[in-house]
Amino acid sequence: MSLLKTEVAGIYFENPLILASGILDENGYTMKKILQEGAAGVVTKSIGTVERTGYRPPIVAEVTGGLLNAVGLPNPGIDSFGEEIKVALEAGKPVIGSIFGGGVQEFVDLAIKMEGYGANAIELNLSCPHVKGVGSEVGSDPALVTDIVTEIKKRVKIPVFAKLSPNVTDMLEIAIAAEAADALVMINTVRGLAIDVYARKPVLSNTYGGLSGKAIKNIGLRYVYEVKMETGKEIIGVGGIENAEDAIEYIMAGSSAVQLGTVLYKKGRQAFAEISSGITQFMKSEGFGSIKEMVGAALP
Amino acid sequence: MSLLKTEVAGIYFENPLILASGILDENGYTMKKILQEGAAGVVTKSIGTVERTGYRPPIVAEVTGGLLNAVGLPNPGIDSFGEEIKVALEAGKPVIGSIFGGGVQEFVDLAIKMEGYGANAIELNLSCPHVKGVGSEVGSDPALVTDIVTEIKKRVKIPVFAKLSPNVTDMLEIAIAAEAADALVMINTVRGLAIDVYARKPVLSNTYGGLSGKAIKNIGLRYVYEVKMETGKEIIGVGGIENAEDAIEYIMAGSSAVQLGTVLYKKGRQAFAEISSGITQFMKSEGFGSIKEMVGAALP
Amino acid sequence: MIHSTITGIERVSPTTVSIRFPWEAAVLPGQFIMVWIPGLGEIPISLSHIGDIKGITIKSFGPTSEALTKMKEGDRIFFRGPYGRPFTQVKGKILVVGGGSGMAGLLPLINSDTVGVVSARTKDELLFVDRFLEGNVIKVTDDGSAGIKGIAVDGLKGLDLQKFTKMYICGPELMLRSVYRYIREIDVDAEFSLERLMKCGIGVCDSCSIDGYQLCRDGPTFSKKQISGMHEFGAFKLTESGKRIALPK
Amino acid sequence: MIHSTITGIERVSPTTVSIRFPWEAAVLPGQFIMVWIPGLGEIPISLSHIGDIKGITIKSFGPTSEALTKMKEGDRIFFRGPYGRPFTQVKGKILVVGGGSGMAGLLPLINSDTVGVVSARTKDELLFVDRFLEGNVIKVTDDGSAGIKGIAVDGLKGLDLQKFTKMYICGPELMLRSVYRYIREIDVDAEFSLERLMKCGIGVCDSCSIDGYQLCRDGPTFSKKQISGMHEFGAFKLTESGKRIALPK
Ligand SMILES: Cc1cc2nc3c(=O)[nH]c(=O)nc-3n(C[C@H](O)[C@H](O)[C@H](O)COP(=O)(O)OP(=O)(O)OC[C@H]3O[C@@H](n4cnc5c(N)ncnc54)[C@H](O)[C@@H]3O)c2cc1C
Ligand SMILES: Cc1cc2nc3c(=O)[nH]c(=O)nc-3n(C[C@H](O)[C@H](O)[C@H](O)COP(=O)(O)OP(=O)(O)OC[C@H]3O[C@@H](n4cnc5c(N)ncnc54)[C@H](O)[C@@H]3O)c2cc1C
Ligand SMILES: Cc1cc2nc3c(=O)[nH]c(=O)nc-3n(C[C@H](O)[C@H](O)[C@H](O)COP(=O)(O)O)c2cc1C
Ligand SMILES: Cc1cc2nc3c(=O)[nH]c(=O)nc-3n(C[C@H](O)[C@H](O)[C@H](O)COP(=O)(O)O)c2cc1C
Ligand code: FES
Ligand code: FES
Repeated sequence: MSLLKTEVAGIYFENPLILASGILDENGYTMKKILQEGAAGVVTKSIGTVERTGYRPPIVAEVTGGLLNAVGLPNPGIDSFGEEIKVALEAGKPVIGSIFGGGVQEFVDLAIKMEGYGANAIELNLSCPHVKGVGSEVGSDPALVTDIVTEIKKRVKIPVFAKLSPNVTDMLEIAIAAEAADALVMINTVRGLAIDVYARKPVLSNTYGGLSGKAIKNIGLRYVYEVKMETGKEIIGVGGIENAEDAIEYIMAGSSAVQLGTVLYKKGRQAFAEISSGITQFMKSEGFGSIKEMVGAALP
Repeated sequence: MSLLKTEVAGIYFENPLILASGILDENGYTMKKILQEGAAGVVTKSIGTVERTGYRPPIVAEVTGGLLNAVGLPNPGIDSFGEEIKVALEAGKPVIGSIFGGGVQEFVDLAIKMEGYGANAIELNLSCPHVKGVGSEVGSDPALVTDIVTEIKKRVKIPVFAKLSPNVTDMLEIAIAAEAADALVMINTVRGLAIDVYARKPVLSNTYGGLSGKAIKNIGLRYVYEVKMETGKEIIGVGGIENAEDAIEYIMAGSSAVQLGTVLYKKGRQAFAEISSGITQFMKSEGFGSIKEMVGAALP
Repeated sequence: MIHSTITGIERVSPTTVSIRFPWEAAVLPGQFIMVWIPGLGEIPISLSHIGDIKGITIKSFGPTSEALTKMKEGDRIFFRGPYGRPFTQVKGKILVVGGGSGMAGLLPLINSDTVGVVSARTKDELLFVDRFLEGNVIKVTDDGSAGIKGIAVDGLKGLDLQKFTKMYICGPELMLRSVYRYIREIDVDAEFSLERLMKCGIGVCDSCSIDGYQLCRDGPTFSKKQISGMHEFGAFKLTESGKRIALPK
Repeated sequence: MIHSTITGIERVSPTTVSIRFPWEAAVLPGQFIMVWIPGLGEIPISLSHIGDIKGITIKSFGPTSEALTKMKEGDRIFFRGPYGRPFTQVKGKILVVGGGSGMAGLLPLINSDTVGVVSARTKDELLFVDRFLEGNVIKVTDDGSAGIKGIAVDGLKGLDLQKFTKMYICGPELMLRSVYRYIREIDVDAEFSLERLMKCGIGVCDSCSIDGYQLCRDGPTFSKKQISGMHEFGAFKLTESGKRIALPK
């Protein structure tokens, strides 16, 4: 197992596989189980200030190469989330608290509360709708991203990860804006739509959704590679990782760890154990002595 | 067959399936054959001012759900392309000339020459690198898009289609900037990367490439739906169409016709005949009397 | 989405109908589908009929289930699935215990030898009692309008449970809890089909989870032994927002 | 990309080597792979050996093929495929006609009964002449250093072609053209393996097309009848940029 150990922003992970935000991470018992079954860490569902029920189902559509989801950020509100973190922490592995908000102060308040609950790091979900802009996301406004990240860094001691959205013209610009973050997480889902031609209607109740899974793997890889090359920052890669080779691609593109989401729909929770063992096999047969040696190996 | 007829900007197509730019459309004989075998129209490879050999192979990588390509816009230069158009036109169906350039004047000159060769419409490939901007594309600069489209419209009589790139924060803004175009073509490929973990290197000689095929279908649908809803413009949908249902999804999202590219790698040239017959079957069993009835049927 | 055309509708109680539609798919007892009413919603429903002409049996609780109960022959039905772990089937005599619409998912298990305890609020809502041979069914109603007045577990008290190779129980969680507590110490094998909020049906949203298990994937059927290890069973659930609430003791 | 490790290298002429590597895939005579040298390039190469230990035979023309000829046992080889329409195989006596490295793709067709016409610039470059039984091979060299002095078609002139069930021809397009013109009026079945610029290998880039057919998908093998209908065969080709140029008459 020690072959697989890695570190991000000083946090130790026994292997490079972390549960992605929004997948099986609303209930503390689920997170605990996933950690016990092989994940090296979990990111919680994105938590906001007030309780939200999210969109009514259909909230997911199975599409070729992945899922389209519009869950609508359901969450009990930060004040009701402490219990879940507590249960998840019983597994004795890192729990990363994901938060979302519409502005700087909201993000700061959420981060402080997450830290209070014992989260080992904060992940900023910057893909929520922009309160000021119309239709665009918080994560497409570089100045706002800088403000959020810088303010939070001043107010909490645990590491802060900024999760970037691919729905922008220039993610590199946003990555640079998030300079103060301890690490970057990329990518969130890509906006998409699915229509049922027999119903003659969009499938999701929210019409649009976020595309995840294999379909976005090569898009995520592109961003990790480009941002790693240009900024050198620590990166956690996410998007379409479904087997060991996918994870290794992300690592060689510059990720120090990766997150798994949609694969759980294909393979169930055992995806963690299966992919871990695949990475070990690869490292042994290809002569890699540590994850670190592989990080960015495909960069020029 | 007349069940399938459609029209875009006054151009008659015997069915809604058009060959997408860049796939099997460098050689006039290939375009002619594809038209004879069932395509209702073809778009030529994007042609520029001067001859370019393109990137050295590997120029394509087969990835899950599609292809990643970085062909590098090889083309003989507009002055050597007349012969190919002439041969393609022998099939007696619409030939759309795709052009790319770095600025307004270049686009205008290319359009005039394409019209001179007898092309039935011009398609503007706005996804090429921006001469002024660093790394960004012509198609991410709304003012430039407006200038290009408006100028060309003044100088040529045939319809002008603007092909939009999805690699932007807000495609709607660009669609509005392209107001003067007779129709919009969306989407071009999504930037991506593939790594071979055994070679520890990106696969494409150009490192980055454009993702096409099923992987981008739900992304393309989202843009077609959103832009149709907001602008009402005529749209030609493209991106990941591999069967009749995919084509119908695009039509119901608001496309008056669609283009096929990557499916040719999966199914060969017979994709046109196969998808046409699938659409006919669907229309008969679902009681649609014309393509027009289906256009935008899934819009609210 | 899969779609089919409704070939038959049968009213099985004042608030409940069975909808039949052709669908060529291998489905096992205990599995469910996510039924979509375009523009309205999507809900999990067990398959009550698993032959070539599949069937679901729906009780009207809210907007989506109500719309389903109003569908007509010839209408199109949209759904995805089948999902979930089926019941483990055994040779030998079995007992099914169904509360309210919970009987729907148990229907495919019933044969001429099966014994049933069927409970409901009132007589009219007792489902599928006619599917058991005369004398093989015990009725239980909240209001005493038929059979025993009481709750499902009261129907068990007159039976020698150890006679059965296996019990299958399906109904609201509080009913499952009382049955579980009653049979905990009795030497009888049992499988429970749980019901919780289900948003995705495919193991990603966590809305249906109980003690880390996803009902939609690892369940909805769980063995007595699995249930015995669960902290959340009959004790806590998460609401639509993910807020943890305690169930009535 | 697929990868394998080279288990054997054999020099078959001063400029040509065969590389052997294990690859479990069903490959038929006439098919090819796209071989990738990371950081350098990717080129189409016919499979000269189609058993469990596959093989390719490469002549050094430019940077990528040269790098291949310099590979060593134990090196890793990257490729994708197999691609292309294989030769149609027949029962009966066959004649293979190979020019230069064109012999590589014909190798899997050769058996003890096969007759061959092998041409090359010079004696040292005649490939695989030892694979034919004594007397079954006609050598042709440009410089007359072995066999007939002349071009491939000169090697055919002494043969009664109608004796053969089928002819298979592989080599540069101008050689194919001269053979085609020679056999056009002769009653003998023939299949040609064409060679054109190939950038994608999978039927999308149009660089390999001839009269609307993609060599990489519809070919590289074409029947005499197909060739007879082609305007571009032996007449025009497109360069790397897609510029149409006439071939020497
Ligand atoms: C695996 C599984 C299988 C199921 N199989 C069946 C089946 O075969 N037949 C069937 O009729 N139902 C079945 N259900 C329950 C069914 O999914 C719900 O009745 C349905 O989701 C209600 O949706 P709605 O939009 O109509 O009402 P909502 O607006 O979602 O609910 C209306 C009200 O009813 C309450 N409610 C919802 N469901 C229930 C319930 N089951 N019991 C008591 N109160 C409830 C809600 O809390 C709310 O107050 C099953 C559920 C699961 C998880
Ligand atoms: C279907 C197919 C099968 C092939 N099978 C084989 C094979 O089994 N063995 C083999 O050795 N080659 C084979 N070739 C040819 C091989 O692909 C080329 O030699 C190779 O692409 C040259 O690449 P390069 O990068 O080394 O040289 P480049 O830099 O691409 O070319 C160097 C120079 O050689 C010229 N040239 C390239 N190819 C040829 C050629 N075939 N004949 C004459 N001149 C050429 C070029 O025009 C250029 O001037 C095959 C080609 C095709 C299309
Ligand atoms: C059902 C679902 C819900 C998600 N919810 C969130 C969320 O709350 N916060 C967030 O940052 N990302 C969320 N995501 C995005 C994932 O964390 C991840 O970035 C994305 O799915 C790509 O990874 P994957 O392909 O492995 O799923 C969600 C994804 C899915 C599929
Ligand atoms: C090999 C290849 C080359 C392409 N070249 C061009 C091009 O020259 N100009 C252009 O506008 N689009 C080009 N495209 C994009 C396609 O026209 C199309 O927009 C995209 O591939 C999505 O459609 P598809 O999924 O059906 O392939 C190319 C795509 C591929 C796969
Ligand atoms: S319903 Fe979403 S995890 Fe089960
Ligand atoms: S090599 Fe690209 S089409 Fe044949």
